[in-house]
Amino acid sequence: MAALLEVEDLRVRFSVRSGSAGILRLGAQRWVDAVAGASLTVSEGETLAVVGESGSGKTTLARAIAGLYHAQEGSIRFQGQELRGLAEGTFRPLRRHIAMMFQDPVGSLSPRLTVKTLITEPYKIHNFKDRDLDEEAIRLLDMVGLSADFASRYPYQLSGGQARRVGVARALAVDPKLLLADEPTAGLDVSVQGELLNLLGKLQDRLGIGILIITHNLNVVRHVADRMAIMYLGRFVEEGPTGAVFAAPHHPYTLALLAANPEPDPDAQLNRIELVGEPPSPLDRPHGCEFHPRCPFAREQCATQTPTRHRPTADRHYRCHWPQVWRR
Amino acid sequence: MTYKTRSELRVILSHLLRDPLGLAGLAIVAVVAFGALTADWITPYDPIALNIMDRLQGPSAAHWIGTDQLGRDTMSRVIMGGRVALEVALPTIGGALLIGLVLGMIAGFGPRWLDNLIVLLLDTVRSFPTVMFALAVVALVGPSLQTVIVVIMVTSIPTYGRVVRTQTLALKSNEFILAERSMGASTPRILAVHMLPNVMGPLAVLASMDIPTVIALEAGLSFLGMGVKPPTPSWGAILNDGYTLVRNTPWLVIAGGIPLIVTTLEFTFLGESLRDVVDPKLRKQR
Amino acid sequence: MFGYTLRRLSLACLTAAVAVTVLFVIIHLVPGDPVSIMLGPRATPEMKAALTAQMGLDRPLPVQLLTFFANLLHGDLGIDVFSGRSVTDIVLEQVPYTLELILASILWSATLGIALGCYSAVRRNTLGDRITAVLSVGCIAAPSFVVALYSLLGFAVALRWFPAIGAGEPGDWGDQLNHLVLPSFAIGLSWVGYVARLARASMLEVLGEPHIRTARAFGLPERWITFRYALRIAILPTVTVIGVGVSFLLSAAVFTEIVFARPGLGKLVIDSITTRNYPIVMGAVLISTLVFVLATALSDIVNALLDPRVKSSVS
Amino acid sequence: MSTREALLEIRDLSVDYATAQGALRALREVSFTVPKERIVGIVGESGCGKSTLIAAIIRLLAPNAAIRSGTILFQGEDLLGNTEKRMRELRGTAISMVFQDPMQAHNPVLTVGRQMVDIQYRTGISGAAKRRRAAAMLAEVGIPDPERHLDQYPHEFSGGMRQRIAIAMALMARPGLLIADEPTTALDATLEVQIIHKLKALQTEYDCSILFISHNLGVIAKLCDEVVVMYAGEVVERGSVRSVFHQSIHPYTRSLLDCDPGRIKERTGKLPTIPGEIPNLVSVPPGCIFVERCPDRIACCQCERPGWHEAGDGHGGACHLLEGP
Repeated sequence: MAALLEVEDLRVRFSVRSGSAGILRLGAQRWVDAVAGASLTVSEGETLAVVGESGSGKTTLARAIAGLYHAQEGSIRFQGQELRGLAEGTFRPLRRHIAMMFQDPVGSLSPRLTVKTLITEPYKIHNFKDRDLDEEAIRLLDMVGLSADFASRYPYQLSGGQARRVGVARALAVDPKLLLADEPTAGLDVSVQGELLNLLGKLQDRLGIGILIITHNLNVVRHVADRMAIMYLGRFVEEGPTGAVFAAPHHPYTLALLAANPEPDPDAQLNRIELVGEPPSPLDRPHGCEFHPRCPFAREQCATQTPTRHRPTADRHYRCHWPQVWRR
Repeated sequence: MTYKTRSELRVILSHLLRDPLGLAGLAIVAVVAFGALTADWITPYDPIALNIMDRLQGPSAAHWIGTDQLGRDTMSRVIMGGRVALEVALPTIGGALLIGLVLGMIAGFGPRWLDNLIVLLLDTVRSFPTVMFALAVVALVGPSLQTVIVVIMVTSIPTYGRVVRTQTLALKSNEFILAERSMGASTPRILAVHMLPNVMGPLAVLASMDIPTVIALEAGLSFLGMGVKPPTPSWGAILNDGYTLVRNTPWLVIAGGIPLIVTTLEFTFLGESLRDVVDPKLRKQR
Repeated sequence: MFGYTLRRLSLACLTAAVAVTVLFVIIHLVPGDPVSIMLGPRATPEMKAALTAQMGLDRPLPVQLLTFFANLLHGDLGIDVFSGRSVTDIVLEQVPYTLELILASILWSATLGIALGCYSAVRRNTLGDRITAVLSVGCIAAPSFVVALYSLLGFAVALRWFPAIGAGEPGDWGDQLNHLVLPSFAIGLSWVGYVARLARASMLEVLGEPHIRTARAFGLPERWITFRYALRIAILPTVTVIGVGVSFLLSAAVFTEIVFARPGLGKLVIDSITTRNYPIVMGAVLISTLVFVLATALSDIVNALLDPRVKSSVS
Repeated sequence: MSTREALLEIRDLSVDYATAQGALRALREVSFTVPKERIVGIVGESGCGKSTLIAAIIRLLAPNAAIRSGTILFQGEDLLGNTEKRMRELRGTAISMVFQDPMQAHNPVLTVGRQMVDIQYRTGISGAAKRRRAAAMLAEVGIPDPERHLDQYPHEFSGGMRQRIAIAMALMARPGLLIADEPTTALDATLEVQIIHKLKALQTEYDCSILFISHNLGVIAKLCDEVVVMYAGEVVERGSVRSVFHQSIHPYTRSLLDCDPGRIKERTGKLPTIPGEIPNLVSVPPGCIFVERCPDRIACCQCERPGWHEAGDGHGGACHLLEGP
């Protein structure tokens, strides 16, 4: 499989100012690395899940790939072409190949446009003059399993699940090659989120697109992702094939996340591992291994030395001084 | 469930018709607008024709609300005054709204330094007390309709500019705008198709609430003799005539004041009612 | 907090400096020549030239602006050609009258407005709320100079309850207060409505916030919830608006001072326009601009004092 | 259910909301019991009436809500018949609440200490003593250096910390019943575990009952002793957690458990779902409320509302399929 998207050592930095921004900026300016050197690849027809908790930088990563945030360092290659630092004018034609879905199903739809206008907007933006928009609208709605009479509705007349489907229809309108999906199941009930995941899977089989899913929900990851990467404080601490990571996590944080994901079974036995404290702020990164203040297995070395990337097999890696193979 | 998609205008109209105060506002505003449009035909006398023989007459069948110290028919002057009020209010607010819209959008969507610059400029102009500033300009160029329009317009721009900027900034980081950008929509397209419709609602409300303020300002300046030039009839000028002659002709003070108060009141009611429709928070509940 | 105050004040200085510059430039761009205005239609070219030179108007604009600023820093706005007194002195003499009028108006109207707003919010959708709403809107719409005129005719001329003109005997507090009643009523009336509407809206918003539900779930007395828990937050936007509203009140004060023949900045400006005394007009506009800039800065600082979220974002 | 003494007993509670379209029947004949010193979970998806239910228990319903029928007995006292004054006495002392969004649950302009002192206004102790108790309570929920934290404002704490503060405040008066409304939904998974463990530990220590509302089946399974399953304003099944999760008797419960991807260990391209949507509660259909989405429906489900059927040991459900032959 050819690599569709290759991200290397990406760094996205925001300036944080104490005090309200104004013309007189007497407050001290500080920089925070929301994404601090992240690398990943997505191949055609493959799904990669980026898993992390709030503040881990996963949304920033997706938005930087989509060119919505400026990345200071590293590279983003799409089909071999460097995207980072591309002028908006050069980037624009490429955008039809990279579709993005946002967290809020209803809020990511322009509120004063009808569903038909919304899903056929990509044709107008990318100048597909030969298309019959009415026909396309019906085709797209059918593709995501909505009836044609949804075309005249406004976003506020849609349920979360329906709005999500409209979002998928719009994202796939101009046949993108890569789909960036930021928390695609956020705000959906369990009974509905399956529908969306099934739909995404079906469309991926049919269209062969690469998907990057950003999520905090490990249950979702298991069913949609070929590979998964765990993000902590803007860096990946572990990556590997989904099945292998679930079966035998190497990094204690991965293990903690898996343990923190209770199954709906009162008798289920878990490798109980509970983290202490809360995630540190990226403004104030711990020394050594950044996870050590919360790690139940931390030793002296962890506080001083930054762990390097280990590759036990060709398709896995992790950053930990004391990796253990946890059998679940 | 079936959804009827009604046009925005019909939603607003049907709301206004159900709200008694909004309806009253709409009616009076219509009357004033009608009077202003047809003033040339419906005024019983020439509002500026002098007729010293008939000066300071009380209400009668010939002159319903009497005449002033120069014998001009007060009724005709009041009707014409409505036209002057709107002649000042509409271009003033239209201009301020347009300039404010452009500046606010540039500030909200443009680079940080431009935003800072525009905000500083708006804050500066906002800090001129309107009437004081108007008086300073009038002192230089003399009173006239144009002066009043330009001065009030300039001092009104910051209000609109700031509202548009705040709205634009809030919308800019909204997911639907990010979604448009990720699809490759150009900045002009985002501004025109996605920002403008969402900014216009609150702006229209602000403008309709501003009309009474501007009408009152014009009348106030004319009352001071710093607004429209005599003999142009303005409600403020009629009030001033009445003020100086209050002992002989109390009807003049009433004739100038009542239409002014009623008009500003009804415009305000209309604006309040409009806000109830446009305000998204209230709208969700319906 | 200290840092915030300092920053806000320096921003105010910057705004004031830019405002003065813009004002200066606008005035010079406007067609119309202060010298001709001051001298009147019968002035000879020699007289004009002399006055132009005396006022420094023959020099290039940037130089004029710099001189102007240099003088301004010393509090020097020039010498009044008619009385020979310093313009600054003449203007500053009038400032207390206008300030006391504005403060009195704010005081009574904001107090009443906030009280009405709270009442309306707590008793929302009752008859009392609706009546308050209609009255507030009515108040907002009433142009202040018409209110001034009608209250002068009604309460001073016809009923003789209050004095009609002037600011009262200097030194006689009771008399001065008596003279303040009608003018501050005229200025404050529309402000009452405005503040009431605003206070009601923000109070309703705060009362709908989750933390109020928390307070109720702990059984706190409703009176505490209204005043200690909700009003403290709801008052913040009102404070900001009052700061910005000083501009509006300054405008209203001009009309009111004329109607009641009260000394003050407004009356000074109008009198100076009639006597073609242009430097005084400029001086008064300038001072009132500075008053306004200071007022907004003050309201922001008060806001920061009342809202810990602002403070901590600074420190 | 269990044979323990009931602390809270809800019988046939029905609540309507007045809407422009007509009365929305948000809760219909809801009945269940919270026994003393037990944790009862309420599980259901959006629109099932969880929030209305707890608002009805503490009598803080929205102004357009009306209680149509039912009784809520708390320690034998009928809450619905109580005066507002009596309710206020109970709130925060006998019944307290922890809310969903920790970021907005506290007053932003008052210090945490002030808010914790305020809620003790009914106790006759001195201000300094109230403060000491507040600090002790913060220490109890695992907040280090409580004395200093009392003088901080809510925005200076992280989400997890604020939820701990909320729990400290709720338990301060040693209430008999703690109602927790999705207290961990807004938190990250690793923090969720911490809070769940803390709640369980405190429940044993304080001997209180907890009514725990959640849409997360996993959390309910870990924390609760008993569970009430709600769908579209009705209780469809209730019983001990073990029997409900292992031997569900209502098709909705089964479907809901099937949908949870956490249950399915193998990767599948076809996750189970519950097709269809919640019925419009303004015009409640005459038959079973779940019929339109039910995989096992039979003829009588369309027209007749199912009655309650006990399956033994306090486990029961509302389904026609449970009727004997």
